[in-house]
Parts: sequence; C-alpha cells; structure tokens
Amino acid sequence: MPPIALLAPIALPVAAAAVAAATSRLGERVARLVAAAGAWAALVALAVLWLTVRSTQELSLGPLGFGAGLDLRLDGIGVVFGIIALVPAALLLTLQQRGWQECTVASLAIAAVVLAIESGNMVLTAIGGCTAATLAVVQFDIEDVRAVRPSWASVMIPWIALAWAGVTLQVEAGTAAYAAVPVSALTTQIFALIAIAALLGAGIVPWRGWAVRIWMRPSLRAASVTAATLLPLGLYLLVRAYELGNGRYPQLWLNLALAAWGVLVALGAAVRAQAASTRSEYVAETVPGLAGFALMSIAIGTAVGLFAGLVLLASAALLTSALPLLPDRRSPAALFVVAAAAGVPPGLAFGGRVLGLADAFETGNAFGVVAIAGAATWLVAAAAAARSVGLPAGRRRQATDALALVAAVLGVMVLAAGPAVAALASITSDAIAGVMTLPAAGLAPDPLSIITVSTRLPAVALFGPLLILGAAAVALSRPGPATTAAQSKAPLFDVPGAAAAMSLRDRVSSWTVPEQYRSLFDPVALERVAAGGRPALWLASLIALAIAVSR
Amino acid sequence: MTQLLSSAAGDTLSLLVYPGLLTIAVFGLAIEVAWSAVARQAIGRPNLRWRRPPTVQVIVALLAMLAVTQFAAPFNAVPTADRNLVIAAIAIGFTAWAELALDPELVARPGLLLIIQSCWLLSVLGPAIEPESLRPQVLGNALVPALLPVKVASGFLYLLCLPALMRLWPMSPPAERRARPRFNATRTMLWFPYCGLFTTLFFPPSADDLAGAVRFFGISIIAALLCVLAGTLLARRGAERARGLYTRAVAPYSLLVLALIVVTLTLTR
Amino acid sequence: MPRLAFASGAALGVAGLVAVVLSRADLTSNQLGITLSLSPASRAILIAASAALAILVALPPPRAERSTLLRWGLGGLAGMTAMAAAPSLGLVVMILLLLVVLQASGVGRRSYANRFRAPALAVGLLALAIALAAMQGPPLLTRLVVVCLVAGLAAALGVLPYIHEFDPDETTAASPIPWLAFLGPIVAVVVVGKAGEMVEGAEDAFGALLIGLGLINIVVATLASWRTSSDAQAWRYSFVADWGLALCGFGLVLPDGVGAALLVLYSILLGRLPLYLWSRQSLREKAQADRPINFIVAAALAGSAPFAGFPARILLLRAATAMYWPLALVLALSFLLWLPGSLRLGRTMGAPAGRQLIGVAVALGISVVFGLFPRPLLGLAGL
Amino acid sequence: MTEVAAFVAWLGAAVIVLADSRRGLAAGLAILAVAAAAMAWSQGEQGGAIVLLAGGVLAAALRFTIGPDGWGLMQPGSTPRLLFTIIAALVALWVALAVTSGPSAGIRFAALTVLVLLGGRLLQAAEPAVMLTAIAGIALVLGFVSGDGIASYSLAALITAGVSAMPAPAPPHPRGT
Repeated sequence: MPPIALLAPIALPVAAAAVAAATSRLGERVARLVAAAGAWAALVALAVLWLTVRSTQELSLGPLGFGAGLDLRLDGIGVVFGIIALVPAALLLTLQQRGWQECTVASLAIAAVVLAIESGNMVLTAIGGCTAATLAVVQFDIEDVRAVRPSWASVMIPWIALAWAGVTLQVEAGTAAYAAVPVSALTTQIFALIAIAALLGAGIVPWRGWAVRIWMRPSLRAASVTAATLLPLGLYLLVRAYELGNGRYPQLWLNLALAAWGVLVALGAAVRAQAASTRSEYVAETVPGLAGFALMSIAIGTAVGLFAGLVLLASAALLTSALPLLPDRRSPAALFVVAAAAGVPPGLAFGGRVLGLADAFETGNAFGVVAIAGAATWLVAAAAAARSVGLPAGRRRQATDALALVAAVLGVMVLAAGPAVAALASITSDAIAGVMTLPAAGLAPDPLSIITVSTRLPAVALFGPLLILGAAAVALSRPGPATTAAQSKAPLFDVPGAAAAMSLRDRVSSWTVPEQYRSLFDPVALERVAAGGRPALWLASLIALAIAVSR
Repeated sequence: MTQLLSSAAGDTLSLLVYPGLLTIAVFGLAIEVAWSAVARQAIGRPNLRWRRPPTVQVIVALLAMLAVTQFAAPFNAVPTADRNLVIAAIAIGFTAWAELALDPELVARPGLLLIIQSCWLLSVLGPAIEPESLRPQVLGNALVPALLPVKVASGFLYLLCLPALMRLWPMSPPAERRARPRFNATRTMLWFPYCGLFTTLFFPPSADDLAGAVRFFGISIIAALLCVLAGTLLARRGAERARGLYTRAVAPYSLLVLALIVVTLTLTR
Repeated sequence: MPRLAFASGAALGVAGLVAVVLSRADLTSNQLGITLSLSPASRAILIAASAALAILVALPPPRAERSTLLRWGLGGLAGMTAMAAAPSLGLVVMILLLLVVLQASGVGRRSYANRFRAPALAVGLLALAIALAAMQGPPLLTRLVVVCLVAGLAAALGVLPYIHEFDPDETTAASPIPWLAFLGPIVAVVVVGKAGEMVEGAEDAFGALLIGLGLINIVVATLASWRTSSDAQAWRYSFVADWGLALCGFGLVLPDGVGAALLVLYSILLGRLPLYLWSRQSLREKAQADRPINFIVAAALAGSAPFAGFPARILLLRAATAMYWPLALVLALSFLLWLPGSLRLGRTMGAPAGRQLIGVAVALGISVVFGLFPRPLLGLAGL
Repeated sequence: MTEVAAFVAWLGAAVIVLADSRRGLAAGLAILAVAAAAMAWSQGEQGGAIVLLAGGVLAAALRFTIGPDGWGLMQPGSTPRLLFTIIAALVALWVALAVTSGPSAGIRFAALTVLVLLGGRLLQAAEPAVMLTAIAGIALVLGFVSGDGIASYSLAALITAGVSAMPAPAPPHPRGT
C-alpha cells in the first residue's frame, strides 16, 4: 500500500462534501447518501490501510510553512480512535435527515477529525481539531441559529492551547512530531496545555458544559455528529501524551488529578441526571457521564486502564449514534439504550467500568479513593437511569419506528458485547503497546479473558452464560405495570449548597456599575475620543511613547 | 476450546446452582420466612400454578447470581483468580435500581436508599484500597494489624446499612396499601448476596470442605439474623427515627470510615 | 474610448505586475543614478496587492466601477512599487507624502483637514525620525528616533493611537481603508525593513514599542469591532485588530514573527479587503443574514483554522514562546477576542449572490489554501 | 553661512505658521526654499541646491496663485502661534547645540525647527492651502536630510512644486463604494 494512500481517509470525506454541494440541486437525499458514502468510505479506507500492513505507516509531504510538515502517521491507536469517531459519524449521516449544506459541513468536519488523528505532529493535530471545532459551530448555526450551542471561544481555546503546546515543543525540543519528541521535552507545563486541550476540546467538565447543552437542542443532528467526533478527539490527545512521555505523564500527580477530574465529570453528570425533569434532560447527561469514566480509566496510566477507556469510548460512540434516534414515547428501545448507558451487566459499558475501577484499585495509593468515588458515581448514574424510565419525554422530536429499531439494536449491541471485551483487548493490545508498555503477562493472552494485576476477568466464560441466561429469562418474564410513580419525577436528592451557589451566581450577575460612575466606563464615549482624530490625543500619545521608551 | 467450554460450564454451574440461583433461593427463602415470622407478616398461601415471573424479579435474580459467583464460598466453581469484588458490589448495587426502573411503586425513599447504598459501597470497597487487590478471599484474609481498624469499622458500617438495603425499615413503598407487608419475593433473592458478601469480606475464607461450608453459611446466617433483629428494632422505633438514624448517624459515620481509610493509607505509605 | 483607456490601463498594470514578478529579489539597478532594489518581502507584498486589485477589478463590488477601481488601484500600486524600490527612508517618505496628498485630493465626505491631517502627521514624524537619526548624540536620541518611527508608522496606517477619522458612507478610496488595507502593508514592510540602521542600539525598544502598540490595537480594536454601533466601523476596527497582530509580529523580530506579520498582511490584502468591499452594499442596506456562507466568512475573519489567520497565529505564538512565554500567553488569550466581532462581520455580508458570491468563494478559497499551505507565500518573502 | 541659512529656514517656517493666506504662505515657502538651497550648497551639493531652489520658488509661485486672498500674516488670535515659533526655535536650538553633536549645528537646528513648526501647523490648520504649504515645506527639509544626493533633492523639488500645484479640494461627496 503506497504511503500516499494515507490521504484517502481524509480526501474521501472532502470529496464527498464537494459532491454533496455540487449535487445540491438533485435534492437532499442525494447529498445525504453522498455524505454517508464518504464517511463509510473513509472508515473502509482506514481499515484497509491498517489491515494490509498491520504496522505504523508514515507519509511526509514536506513542510507547510509554519514549522510543521504535512506528516501523516497511521499507527494502531490512530486506527482505533479513527474507528471510534467514524463509525457513529457514518451511522448518523446515513440515518438522519440532513440538508445538503449540513451534509457538506459535516463531511468536512469528519475529514478534519481524521486529519487530526492521522497527523504525525501536534501542530497539525491542532489545525485539524480547530477546523473540526469551527465546522461544528457552523453546523449548529446552520441547523438552528437560535438554539443553544457551544460558544465559539469555548471550542477554540483547546486548539489554541494545543497549538501553543506544539510550538513550545518545536522551540524547546526542535520538533513536535509524536514519534520524535524526546521524553524529557514533555514538561508539566506542556502537558498541562495538552490536558486543557483534551478536556475542553471534548467538553469533559464537571459543570453543565457545551457537551451537555448541545443535547438539549430541539434537533440533535449537529449535536450527535459533534459529540461523536470531538469527544474521542479530545481523549485521543491524552493517549498521544503517553506516547510523548514514553508511556507515562511527566508527574504521577497529573495522572491522579486527571483521574479525579474524570470522576468529578461523571459525578456531575450523574447528579444532574438524577434531578432531570425530562428524559431528554437525562439523555443529555449520558455521553458526558461515560466520557468521565473513560477519562478516569485512561488517566490511571496502565495498559488495562487505557483499554478500559477505549472500551468506554466505544460504548459512548455507539450510544451517541443511538440516542438521537430514540422516540419520545416509552419504548423497549429507550429501555435498552438507557440500560446500556448505565452499565448494566454484562454490557460493554459494564466491562469497561469494571476494568477501569479494578485497575484504579490495583494501582493503589490515592487511586483507590478515586475508584471508590467512581464506583459510588456509577451507582448514582444507575439510580438516575432507573428514575429516567418514568420521566416524561420533554421534547417534540418524533423518530420513526425504523429509527427506533436501529436505536434498540445499537443498545442491545452494547448490552450484548460484554463477552467480547476480551477479544477486543487482544485486538487492541498491539495498538496500546504503541503508546505504553504492556504488562509482562500481556493484556489479554487469549480472546477469552483479561488479566489485571490481582484478578482475571473471564469475559466469555462468565458474561457469555449470563447473557444467554439473562436473554432467555427476560424473554420468558412478565413485564411489570408501565406506571409512573409521582416520586420518580422528584430528584433523588438535592446537592447541598447548590441553591446557595445559584443565588450567589444570580447576585453576582446582577451587579452593575453605579450610575454616577457609568460615564467613566462609557465605551461609546471612549471610542469617540479614540477615533475622533484629535491632534491633542496624538501629541499626548507621542509624549507617552517617548516617556515609555526613555525609562 | 475445551478450556473455554470447561470454564464456561463451571461458571454456568456457579450461576445456576451453587453459589448461584438455587443457593440464593434456598437461603433467601429460609431467612425471609424467619423475617416474616418475626415481623408477623402474612406469608400467604403458596401458589403452585406456574406463572411467568415478573421481569423485575428476573433481573434482580440475574444480578444476584452474578454477584454471588464472586464470593469466597467453599466449593465455588469459579476459580479464585477470576473473582472480582467490583463485579459483586456493583451487581448487588444495581438490584435496587432495577426495581426502581421496572417497578417504581416498589421502592420507598429512593434518595435515602442511594445515600445508604453509597455508605455500604464504602464499607465494601474501602478495605480493598490498602491491599491493592480485588480478590474477595484476599480481603477476607487481610488480618494485618494496621488494616484491622478499617476492616472492623467497615464491617460495622456494612451491618448498619444492611437493614435499609434489605428494606427491613419501616418505610412502605408507594404501592403498599396493606397494614402488614407481605412476603417479598424480590428481597428473598437479596439475602444471600448481601450476607454472603459480608462473610466473604470480613472473615477469613473457609476451606473447601463441609466444615468450611458450615462456617461460611453459619456466619452468613448470623449476619442475616442480626439484620432481622435490627430491622425489628427499627420497625418498633418508627419511620422518622429510622430516617434520622441513617441521615444523622450512619452517613456521618461513613465519613469517619472514609477518614480512617485515608489515614491508614497515609500511615502505611 | 473609455474602454480603450481601461484596457490600456489594465494592460499597463498587468505589465507592471509581470515586471515585479519577474524581478529577482534583491536585484539592484543604478541606471537612473540612484540605486533601486526590491526586497523579497516588499516584492511579495506588491504581488499580493496586485492580486487583490486583480480580483476586485475582475469581480467588482456592486455600484463600483471597474475603471475607478483600476485607476485608484494602479495609482496606489505605482506608489507602493516606488516606495518598495526606494533606496532610503527619506525617499520613501517623500513618495508617501505624495500619496498622502493625492489621496486627500480625492472626493470624500470628511473635511479635507480630517482626511489629510493624520497621514500628513505620519510624514512629519517619519521625517523627524530621519533628521534625528542623522544626528549624533546620547542613546536617548536613538530612542526618540524609535518613537518617531513607530508613531509615524502607526499614524500612516491609521491604527491606535493615531486612528484616522472614519465616515461609513465615504467612498473606500477616500476613506482610511486604503491606508489600512492596501498601501499600509508596503509602508510597514519598507519602514520596518529600513529602520534597522536607524535604531541601532535601541532594537529592543523598537521591538517592545511595536509589540506594545500591537497588543493595544488587538485588545481595543477587537472589542470595538464587537461593540461599536456601526457595522462599517466594526469592519474598520477589524482591520486595525489585524494590524495589531502584524505589529506584534514585526516587533518580535525573529523570522517566525516576521513571517506571521507577512501572513497577516497577505490575509488583509487577499481576504479582509475584498470581503469588506463586497459587504459594502449590504452594509448600506443594513441587510444581515445567518446563512452558512456568513458563518464561514466569520471563521475566516476570526483567523480560525483552516483559514490563513491560523498559521499566522501559530507562527506568532512560536516567536513569542521563543522570546518570552508570558507574551505568548497574552497573545493566545487575545486570539479569542476576534471571535465575537467576526461573527458580526460575517452577518454583515448579507446574502451574497452572483459576482459577489463568486468573489467571496474565491477569497475563502485563497484563505484556505494559504491557511493549510502558507509556505509559498513565506518563500516568496524570502522566509 | 549654514547658521544664517538655518535662521532663514526658521524664519520661513515661522512665516508659514503665522500666515493664513496665499501671499504669506508663498513668502514663507520661498524663504524656506532659499534656506534649504543654501544649506544644500553649504554641503557641497550645488546641483541639488539649484534644483531645490527652483522647485521651492516654483512652489511659492504656484502657492501665490492658489488659496485665500491676501497675506493673512499674524491675524487676530495668532499670538499662541507666535509663541510657538519662538519656543520651538529655542528648544530646537538647545537640542542642536547642547544635546546633539555632529558636523553642522545649523543644519540640525534648521531640520528640527522646521519640522516641528510645520508639523504643528499641520495639526492645527484646517485650510487646505495652509496644510499643503506646510507639507511642501516638510518635503523641502526631507530633500536635504535624506542624503541620497541629487535624487533626493530632485524628488523633493518635484514634490514641493507638485503639492503646491494641487487645486482646491472638491466638495464632499454623498455616498459610494
């Protein structure tokens, strides 16, 4: 496979965008099909590129002019994240009704995300990420300019931070190429910039950030594609940071801080979810909650933790494509998807969470406390999920039965994929070995079980029979009454001090400059003075400049 | 392939028979009958006609089966290396929420239940921090003097939480219209998971022989009876006192246990 | 006859452009008894300015006559080329003086004094800098030269604190926009390029002053572009904000900084200026729109990837990090200030159609190409 | 000779500062041109001196024909301008003699005082003829400070004459692109 083929996963969505725009007169259906075909083609190209060689492939097309070259590099971890980002994106482009403009912009955003993932250096990743974030904002505004969307600044900050980290590496180490940066160059300051980029780029924050608010829009077309592409891209940076640091972060406390942040994010999502007044409010918290657990697992700094994070990201990817397809009414589809997101055994999300928590316990020190908090958070999320079943829909989106069926199938896939977790581990262990050293016994010596430090997870032997027994038993069981208890509408608990914090926030936001001082801060008057072309001001400025340089 | 089939057969046996479904049912039935007698509940005439079981009971049973396979019970066919405390704790924790999801009318005060469940989770997982192991038998075996205070404090917290988690407190769910609650089939399936986990975590594992089995189930039954006793006392004190106990005593005590865990962690480093 | 005049003017302009393109960088000529030479950076800016003029003449904004655009553009280009080729700052200032007088002689809505005063002040300050540089004296004298040079440059461009008075309804040719967006880039490149020997011993002060003014312009102009009441004013402030970046780049002295400054100047000439002219009609009609094209224009104006502003910002961050990292932090934060104003400017494009839509697409296409691959532009400038 | 020329240059610039009409402005420009030519001559640039004088005189002649009628010298309200001419001269003298050093203090004084006076006039004036005269004076000074030999003198002369030939600006235009 010639190295130039590395351009294919980027070029195909771009070409699809161009064709979608060119065929706009033929109707939206054509544009939708073209865009979906482009995303699927990119996915196939990525898979073919990897499967034909099964080792890292590189392509260098020379310097671009700003200190970074057009260096593409496809390694195992790139393929894993590419698949995690492309599968839901392709599904959504296939299943959701979109106008040609949305199809075009979404395809370009997908190409930008693949560029960021395939990029061989950090600066190019920043360009790809910034492009994807900008196009996400454009998608939101095309879809509904009045609906809530992430502020442009909030999606730009992370990529400017990453660009700064990249150029700092260039200045201090002479290169920002992932494969060439010396281990000593990854200082705490540079890692902090990468972490800021990762957390804000994916919207992984404990408060109700943009990653939550986008799910509350009237339409979920742009939200779902954005969540499907930007969430993995953010966490991808933290995984690449392991490669830069030869399998570890500059300081152990950084791992601990990130893991704690991940639990805080999941806890924030769970606390908000248990107080949600509608099912759509609950749904908005599911993907960020999973992202918090994924962050916690990835931050532990072991191969098992990283694998657990990947499993949770894969679950989040499938659920991201299922959530916007759910109907408003209470249905088995909603039940399956909610159960899968909550981590009901023996689902994929269950396996990922168990592995992540187990790994945190086995890492020891304060990670154990983080793991206890994580486990408690998991139960809060489970309680919120249980409560959500009885909540009113809370939105006016109607999904067809066919889409509901697809959502149900995706939910069942996540629930039924638990036994396959060991097989996934043996498939991805080579990719994980590319960024950190595997344990001596390996991650998954066979596709049946996963070895952690103190235990072994017999995925197939335990989850397999449980799945079969469970499916048979549930099929034979008698559903309970579909009643909604009044209590299920009330929050399970109130966060202490939340009301006080809200009132303080309202008070602070209501502060204004006293009337008698307003003239001092009148921007219009200041502008009039500055732009009035007054010689007196010019002379005063000249004197000020003279004083400034003479000191 | 042979290895897969043999281990799958062993795990299936554990799920369905011992220490799985059959054991859960027998143990639970015995303790539930005892509780009904103590609480003067009507057991009701056994209905021998086959009826499809409610989904909520099926789900709770499946979760309980998964949990008990992780116990350090004698003759457990699941290899010791394959047992994981997190799986047991989360599977048991999920049972309450399966009820809330599938039959919300059965769950009283879910908010308070969540707080108590968090305290219980601390008592289950707290002792696992310092040993850095999730093998239940390893935690049961941990008798290092430095770790004993955490273990004892966690065990006591576990017992304090048990009556509420088993719904032996005097708080009737919304659907309950009767003065005297009836035999609770869902709870029947939770007696062994909760009590067996207590035995697994806080007592050295029993040998794989008859004496060991007697010891294991004996301790579990004592734990269950202690729970029944506490439930009776709570029932006498009334709902408000019970809620007061859990919000004003158990929750702060769990924070104390957490502090103890952190102090132990710091001192042993 | 007008067609013939137009064609001949266009042909002469093209011939001039071909001559500039073919002229090897740093080629010197003594044929007129005076040494003429074209630095690579000046040559690159001249080519960019010519390209901008070609785009505007080919796709003129509504209500704009090609002949008028060509007349003003070629006149400006002639002066710019003369400044670029002039051997000393003295001659450059004299040519600048001529351009000031010629621009002020045009028909405008502001009073003659208001149109003339600020650029004339620039000429006076630059002349004073030359006179002081010719004297020997204490180090303070060199610092005064620095002040006069920087203040003169700021006054010529019309950036803070020497911002020119602006009338939204004035014709672009008579407004301060040509100084900001057409003549300004070459004036800056030439003045900064020739300032070297004049500020010997006070290079630090020269750089610091440029960076200081740059930061002030970035902060004030980005906020003003967002909050000001008039949309046309907002456009003017957006040019000033871009100049803030360019001044910071020139002040950082390092090749990366200069490269960043040149990229900003290219994006002003080939992006912001044409977009501003194509938005004039909707500015007059106060027609705003929220179409995809408006958001993409906003992204391009905000310097977001993949448009040309982003690599300029990356180079600027690199130079600032190499020199003094807190400056990079300030710059990184300031980059966010472009966003709200750019969204507003994007909306003022209205709903471009026909020629205007083609023009916007061309400008965006150029911005994307140089945003992803700016090397040819930087190579053209010898970087 | 340079010192005398410098004094004459100041005189010319002062006249431009104090005059509001075409005759006074033309006189000031002519005096300034003579001084600039004398200074070029003193530097051994005879050709340049002649060119500069020609350009300056032509500019003065053109200014004599364009602009408000009369001399307009020291009209009521011009006292601050008078003080400005004296103070600027004193400061320039101090800088030229005490602060700076070099071959010719006269040229330093002339350049500084003329640039400051005419720069001030540019900022203060509103009448096009006055502003164009001031900028023409600055062009003359640039001619002898830029130091590019005959080229700078010729260009300065051309610009001085060209600027003075500019007609009165057209009235404001309504709207446009």
